Amino acid sequence: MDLSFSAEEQAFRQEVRDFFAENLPSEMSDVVRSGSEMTKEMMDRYHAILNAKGWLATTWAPEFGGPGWSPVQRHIFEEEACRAYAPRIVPFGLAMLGPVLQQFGSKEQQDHYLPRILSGEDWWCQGYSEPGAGSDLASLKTRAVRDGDDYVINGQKTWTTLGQHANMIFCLVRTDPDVKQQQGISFILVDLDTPGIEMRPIRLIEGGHEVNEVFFTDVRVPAANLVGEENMGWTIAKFLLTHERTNIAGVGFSMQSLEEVKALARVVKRNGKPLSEDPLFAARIAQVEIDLEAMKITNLRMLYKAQKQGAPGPETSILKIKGTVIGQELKDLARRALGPSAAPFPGSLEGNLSLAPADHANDAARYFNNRKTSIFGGSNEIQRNILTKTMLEL
Amino acid sequence: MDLSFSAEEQAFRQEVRDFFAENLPSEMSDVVRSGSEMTKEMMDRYHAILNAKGWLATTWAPEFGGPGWSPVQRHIFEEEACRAYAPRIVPFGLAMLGPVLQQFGSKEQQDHYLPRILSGEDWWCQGYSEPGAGSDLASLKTRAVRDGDDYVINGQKTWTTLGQHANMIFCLVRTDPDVKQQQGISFILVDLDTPGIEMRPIRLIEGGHEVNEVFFTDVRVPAANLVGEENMGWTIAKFLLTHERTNIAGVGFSMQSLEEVKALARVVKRNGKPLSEDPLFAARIAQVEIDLEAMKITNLRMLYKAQKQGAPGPETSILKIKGTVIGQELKDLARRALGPSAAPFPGSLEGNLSLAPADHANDAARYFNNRKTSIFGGSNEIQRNILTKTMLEL
Amino acid sequence: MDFDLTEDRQMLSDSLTRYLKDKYPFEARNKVAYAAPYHAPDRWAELSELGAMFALAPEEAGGFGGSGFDISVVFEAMGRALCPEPVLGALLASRLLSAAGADQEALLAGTTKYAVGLGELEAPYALDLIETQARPSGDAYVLNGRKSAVYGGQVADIFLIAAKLEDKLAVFEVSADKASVTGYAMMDGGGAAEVVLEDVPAKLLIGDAASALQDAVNAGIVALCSEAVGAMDVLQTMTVEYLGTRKQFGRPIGSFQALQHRAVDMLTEIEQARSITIKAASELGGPDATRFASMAKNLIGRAGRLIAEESIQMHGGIAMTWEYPGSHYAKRLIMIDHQLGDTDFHLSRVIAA
Amino acid sequence: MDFDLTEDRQMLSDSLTRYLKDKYPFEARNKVAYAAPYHAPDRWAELSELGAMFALAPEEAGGFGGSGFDISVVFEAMGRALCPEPVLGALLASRLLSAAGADQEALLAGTTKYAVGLGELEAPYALDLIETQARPSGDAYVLNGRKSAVYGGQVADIFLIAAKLEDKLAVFEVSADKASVTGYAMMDGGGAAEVVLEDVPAKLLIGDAASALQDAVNAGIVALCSEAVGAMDVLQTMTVEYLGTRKQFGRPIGSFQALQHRAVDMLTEIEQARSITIKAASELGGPDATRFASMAKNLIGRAGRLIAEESIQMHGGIAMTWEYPGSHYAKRLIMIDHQLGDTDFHLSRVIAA
Repeated sequence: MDLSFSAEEQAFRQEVRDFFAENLPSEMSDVVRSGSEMTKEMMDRYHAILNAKGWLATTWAPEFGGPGWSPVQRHIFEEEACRAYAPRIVPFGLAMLGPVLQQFGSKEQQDHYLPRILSGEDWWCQGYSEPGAGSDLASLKTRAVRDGDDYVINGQKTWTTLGQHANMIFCLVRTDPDVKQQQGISFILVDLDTPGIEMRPIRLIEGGHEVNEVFFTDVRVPAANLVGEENMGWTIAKFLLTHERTNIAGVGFSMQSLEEVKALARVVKRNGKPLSEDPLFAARIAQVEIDLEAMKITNLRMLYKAQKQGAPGPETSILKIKGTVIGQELKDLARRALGPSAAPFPGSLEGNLSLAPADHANDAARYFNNRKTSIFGGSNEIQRNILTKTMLEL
Repeated sequence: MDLSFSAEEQAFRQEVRDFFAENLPSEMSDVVRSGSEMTKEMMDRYHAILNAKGWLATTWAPEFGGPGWSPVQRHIFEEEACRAYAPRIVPFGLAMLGPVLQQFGSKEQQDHYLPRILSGEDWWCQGYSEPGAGSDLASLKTRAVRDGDDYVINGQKTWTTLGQHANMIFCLVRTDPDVKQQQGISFILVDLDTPGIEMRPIRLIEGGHEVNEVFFTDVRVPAANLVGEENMGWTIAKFLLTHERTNIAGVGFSMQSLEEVKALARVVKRNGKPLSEDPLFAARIAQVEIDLEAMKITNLRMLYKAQKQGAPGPETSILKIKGTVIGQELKDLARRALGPSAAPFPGSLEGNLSLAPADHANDAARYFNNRKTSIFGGSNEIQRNILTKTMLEL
Repeated sequence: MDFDLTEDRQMLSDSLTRYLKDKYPFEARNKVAYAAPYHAPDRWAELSELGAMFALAPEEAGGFGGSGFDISVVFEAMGRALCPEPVLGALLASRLLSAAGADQEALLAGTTKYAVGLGELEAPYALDLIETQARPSGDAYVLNGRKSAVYGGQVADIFLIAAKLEDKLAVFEVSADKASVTGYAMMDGGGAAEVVLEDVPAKLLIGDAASALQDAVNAGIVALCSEAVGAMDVLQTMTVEYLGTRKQFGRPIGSFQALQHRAVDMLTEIEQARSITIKAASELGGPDATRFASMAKNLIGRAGRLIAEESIQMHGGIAMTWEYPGSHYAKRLIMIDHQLGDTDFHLSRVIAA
Repeated sequence: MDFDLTEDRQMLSDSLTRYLKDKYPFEARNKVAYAAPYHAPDRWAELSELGAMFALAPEEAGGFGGSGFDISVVFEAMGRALCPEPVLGALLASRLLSAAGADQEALLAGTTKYAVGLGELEAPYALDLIETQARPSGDAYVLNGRKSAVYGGQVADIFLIAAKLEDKLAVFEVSADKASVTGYAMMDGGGAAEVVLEDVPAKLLIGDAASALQDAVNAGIVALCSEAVGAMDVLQTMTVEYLGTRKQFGRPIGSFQALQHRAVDMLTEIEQARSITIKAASELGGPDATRFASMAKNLIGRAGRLIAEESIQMHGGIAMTWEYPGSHYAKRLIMIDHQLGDTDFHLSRVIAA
């Protein structure tokens, strides 16, 4: 048992910390801090900063341009990125498609697409969920029918995050309707400029535009855009799910939130004293702080195990469940701390009066938006089902 | 909308209150207050006190010796009994079998048994649950086979509360194994002196003896002891369940517990101050006090509805769930309030030192014993299933 | 003991419910709720005609109600429809005008809009920490201070302002055009305002107003709790309907027991919320009004969060969208906890009492 | 970073686990746990031979361990077996003797039993409120006061007593036969004692003992948390097994999703409990030891209650019986919250830090 990081790991942490201190533009961390929306231009610029350092594609193999980091190094990088209030990397090309292509893609696909992800030429989005296929992803209905050298795609995808910025989408499509659900699915790459595709915004509960619906009507996609074999899409989806699980606990983000809530509670007044001195509110903060301290160790334990075993196990579902609960609790505390000052709908305040302390005008919106975390990426109910089968064996 | 009791009801409350003040021996309320066990002699004596006043069988029709009270009067009586720290009436003969015999019993059964319940000649216990039939009561296996003028009973009952004091037991038995489970069950009365019956104590988690197992080996019971028709036991069981639901919320007991916890928190010291001034503990008390205030009204609302409709509806399951949760929370607070003084196993303290304030030496034991309330009488999970079907219609 | 509405109240409830359903279908509601002035002036007059405001005041003040149960009926209907009209401000003002024995015909008739300035940035909930100052000036007074989250303040004609006059808490009447008013839409729709008072002329309404203000807050709490109960009922119905129709893995998700049991827990808390609201309504105006108002607001805060969060979770993605009505009910339930004292504030008051 | 046990600790864990399984089968355990002297003298010597006590002290004090992880290994094994032996008292004493640089061979060898008097009736957890008084008397001292819930006190040969010496907190050695000792069985088995000191002669062990006492408490907390984790693991296994085998309505109750999801939540909290215990163990002796000990004890208190209550509920009646081992694990988990500071006490300390 030894919870400390090695000298090398500590040196690496310092290197990352210095890098962010020197290279992260303050207008980016300001946006992160205030919870407002990133522009596409800003995201592209942030990606370019990391790419110049060779730190953009943290999970890629070195031969494709990854930094060759261990899981622990990636963990340290994530922690430091959060500490610096760096933006989140847009994961669809970098964290999701990249590893898929490296594992399942053809040489041509790798040569063509991977560099374009790093350079920012392609902005990818994800075509997985459908209106009738959410938790039950395998029931997806979007059809791809082989026709000569093309597939013809018809159907609808939804919850496509940041699709409004994307020029490419990777999709799960049904290529064989006559076999067991999981066996008739393929993974295919689609240029969003192809005729027959329409993208419509979905406005979220708090008013933001972050996700989209994508409609496919007789969309012709070259068969060369298939990744892997026809009907092996489910295998790829499961591989991707495992990859998505790095940093699933969101510990770094929760540490950010905790610091923000503590700072907020020190400036907000309640009953003539700072809210941080209110025994009930202080207890709420301390409670979640303790849970987060435990979660840090739970996260490291599973990271350690994954590093030993080569891949994360089903127990990472614990990280998803508890990690989102902690994150949501912290957003809840920020919202509560503001009291009536949380009321204004963002952007509606006429004039230049502000109710909330700096960087907290969006806290209610962030609370509502954050409810998504226990729903997407396999809802917490699905995670409990997984744990029931794998860990409890019931 | 009017939450107040009528002048008649208020006068009735005063009458009950005066009655307890004048007639309840203080040694009985002392035992209730301290949470120690009632002796059989004491219970018999308490029943006799109520019987002399005509207030023993509160749910019985006047022609059988009941006081002819409305549900609201019964509610007031229960509240006042709790307020006076009166013992709980042993329900098996009075609240359970009595109404069953009045509804389903023969004239002979009524004439014979009902007076003996009032007089205390018979002490009844209940033979419902079996080791394999708890929540799923209808799967019970104890067999009763007709043989001439007798039934011959073989099988095992369990969780028979206060069976050690009883001379009679009413049982659900299987009389037809070849039909749908619910249809082959009968309700039968058995004298515990009949050869072939063995009662064994079950020791509970906290060390007390409150429930028993009852074994039946070739026990011959006169067919005249059948209540109602053969195979109509399930109908009777359901009728009885509805009757059992009066006072299911346990509001009076929770009000007792709340007062006890508040008093305890005022005398226990923590951090140099009374525990009642500790903001976290005070918040815990206030929280459950609020829930209890709401529960009082929820209880009255359902009482009102039951009075209008003639019978309680499925929503009384809400009373069971929330009522037990509140009661358990209060027992939990008492246990917590004691800190290390909750540690001694009752009766084990050598000498005459006491750790806990008067009447609180059994608080940890009471906390553990009280866990039963969310399990018995249809576990809270079963209540949720009932509400799912009846109220949510899912 | 009687848990049924009187015939009159039942009629008011029915006609309001019908009216709101008719005039505030979901998309129309959102349009009104989020575009300045964050309410519909035409509807305001109609609501008054239907008696919504008259029900808030007792007969001696020109109304036909004014009890806790009258307030409940109006606001529960508003909650069911997510009605964004600034009736809360009217209620608070009506209580103060009644306490002052002042005329409130224009308020009840809907021709003059009132809003009440209570909380301040550093004293959002506790009346005894109010710092806005009043001082005599000739025959009248001038006020200095800032009132935060003044509900309905974005369209008010007259503000009633709680301010310190020497060592007492008093209530003043201020013409809206004399104050600096910054309106905004609320997170959950409807409007409020920040009201900045710099040497603003004011008329004294109540000189020693501590108990009148507390009564107004108590009435406001009964209103908000009733609104919450109305919104909870609708959201629960929507959730249970969704559970019954949405299919995943080849079956309605409502057939999954884990969701069933959680839906039952929602039901249980809604019944508790309804109960404590009835209790607070019945005590309004009496000696224990403040205590039971605090109990109610605390329970509503907890239950509201549970119902909002669980309904979103059980719906899944759809409840995260602006388009789905349920998301707006969930928002309202959460944001009610930010009005007139939150879960913790009221818990502390129950403890201190 | 390494989350595996060292080979030595793994061996100790294995041998202790084997030994306790062998010597404390469930019925034998209960017999020992609830009949005076509430432990088995023979087992005590054997535990020492196995190294259970030597693992608690560092090499310089004659042991072979003494770190947080050593303590964890011993107590986790005890927790799995619900071992009622008074090792906690030995641990607390060993920390104090180490701090004093005093000889502790007899303690580690199991030939002399020590217990530590810390809490008092009116100051059960907070060291700074201790009121037991010491005053000089000739070459030595005399003590007056009463120590409550002295774990293992019912069989101790020597007490180490925390007492005020003028304005400082000091630790004294008291021969058990000089004090008035009232032993009892604990709710969850094992023994403790009330120790009344009336002009009892005492030997000064540490003159300025505040930090040594806090270190002993921190070590005790690591021990109790580890014991809890061991007990949780067993209880969770029992519960899941029961869910898989108990049938109602024609199917294993573990096929009901509502129970499955709750069992998963138990699993989650156990992993969190394990994590915070590892953290507290790793910090023991360091500058943040007290803070992380408090965090651990708070989380263990909450998780322990959840696991105990949920395991009882999911078992149904059987877990309410004395005969079923699970009920005793549940009792232990609840009662651990009554030792060395409960959920709320430690939360307050985290807030105050």
